[in-house]
Amino acid sequence: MDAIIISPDPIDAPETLKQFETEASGAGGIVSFTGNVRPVAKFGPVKSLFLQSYSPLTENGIKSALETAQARWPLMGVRIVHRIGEMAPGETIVFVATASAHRRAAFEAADFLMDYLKTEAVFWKKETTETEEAWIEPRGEDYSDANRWQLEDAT
Amino acid sequence: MDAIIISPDPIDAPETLKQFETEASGAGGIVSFTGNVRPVAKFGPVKSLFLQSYSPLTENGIKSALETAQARWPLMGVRIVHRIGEMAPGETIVFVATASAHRRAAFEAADFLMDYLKTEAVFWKKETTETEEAWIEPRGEDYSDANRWQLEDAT
Amino acid sequence: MAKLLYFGRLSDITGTAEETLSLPLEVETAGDLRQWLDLRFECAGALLEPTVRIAVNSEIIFDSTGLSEGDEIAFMPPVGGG
Amino acid sequence: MAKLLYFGRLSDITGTAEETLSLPLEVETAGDLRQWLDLRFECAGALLEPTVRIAVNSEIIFDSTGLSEGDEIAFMPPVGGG
Repeated sequence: MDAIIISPDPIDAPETLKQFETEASGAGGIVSFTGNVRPVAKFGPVKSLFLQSYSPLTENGIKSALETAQARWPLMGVRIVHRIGEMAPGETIVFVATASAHRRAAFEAADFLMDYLKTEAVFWKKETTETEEAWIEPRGEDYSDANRWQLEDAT
Repeated sequence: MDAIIISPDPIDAPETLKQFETEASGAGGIVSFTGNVRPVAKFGPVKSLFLQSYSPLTENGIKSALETAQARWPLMGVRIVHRIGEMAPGETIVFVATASAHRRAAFEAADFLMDYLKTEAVFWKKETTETEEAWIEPRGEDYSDANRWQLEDAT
Repeated sequence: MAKLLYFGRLSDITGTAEETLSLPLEVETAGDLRQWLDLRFECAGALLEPTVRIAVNSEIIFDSTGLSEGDEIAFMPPVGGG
Repeated sequence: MAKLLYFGRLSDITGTAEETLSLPLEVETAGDLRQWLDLRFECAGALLEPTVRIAVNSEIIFDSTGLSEGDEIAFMPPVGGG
């Protein structure tokens, strides 16, 4: 299975974890993050979420973030699966898994990759509720989360 | 499914994640940690790992850590599964999953619970290699990881 | 002819996600194109925001970068997935 | 009679994980029991290490805590799972 998958196909997070654990057998620790479409937005129940990407910028950026993570932490495996197109509440948008002999490395790398995906990965997303369609951009919190890794680089 | 399971039964991490995701549907973010028996120790290939617990101290301590996590982070669900008894290399010792509307809360709570399990949970573990049996106690690194949460409490 | 792409909320403003056109003579740089399109679509500055980045042939570029016929030029508001 | 439990590496030292015995008259506190057992098993101080905690009836206690017949007394070296 490829380390990076960007596709309109539904994501089965437990199944993807299963495949990843098989490939990363021998790793002491495996961390996974599953991000699902939220059921309720600011303006009421969510009807759908649309994710737009721009190939090959999207793929190239994620590949570069993956290489940064591999250079920074001793990883035995990384998996990034990101869905694009139209999806329903509760469905999985993103799945990230990291494997390492070191627990902290697996946690930090997964955390770092999610911060990248939330604030720098080349995607745009539009949330549709009963009353409106709204393009969602990262919140201040997402940017400050992502900045944690840059501050550490400087020290 | 109970939030805390301590049992000699094998752990199926992906299957446990699947059940947890079903129960925690509606959570925007789900983090999981899977800890496996390492295949190679300091003194060569591992033959087996033995995990000893002391009921009800083990259960009470984990329950208390879970309550601490729930008080500290806005969690929609927590699952802690820890195996005891004899197990083989590659088999899963521990599985922790957290669900939250907030990505950082899910990451931090899972990280916190793993630090607790590694350094404070009432377990003892013995690793058997070709040449010897050794009881494994937490490393300095494990204690310093766990102390991160106490330092934050003080600030 | 150049291919223009408008991503995210910009396509709501321009009314199209993609168009092909001949670059006007007075448009030499990416910055010139921003200005020209912002007037054309009556965007009131939406295309001029510094958070809107421009990619030419899949590379993020500066406003001072020159444009050529045949370029694929993408206007990208703040990104974010997950 | 009291039930004594030796966990983790301590059972290798004592040669048993569990035993039942009458507490000697001179053993009044948990600290007394540590001393008495350390001599009895010729542990050279292994039971006296401050990292070895004692639990009585499933509660971690201080060395100054008094012991009674019927107690379940556990000697616990540093713990850690995962």
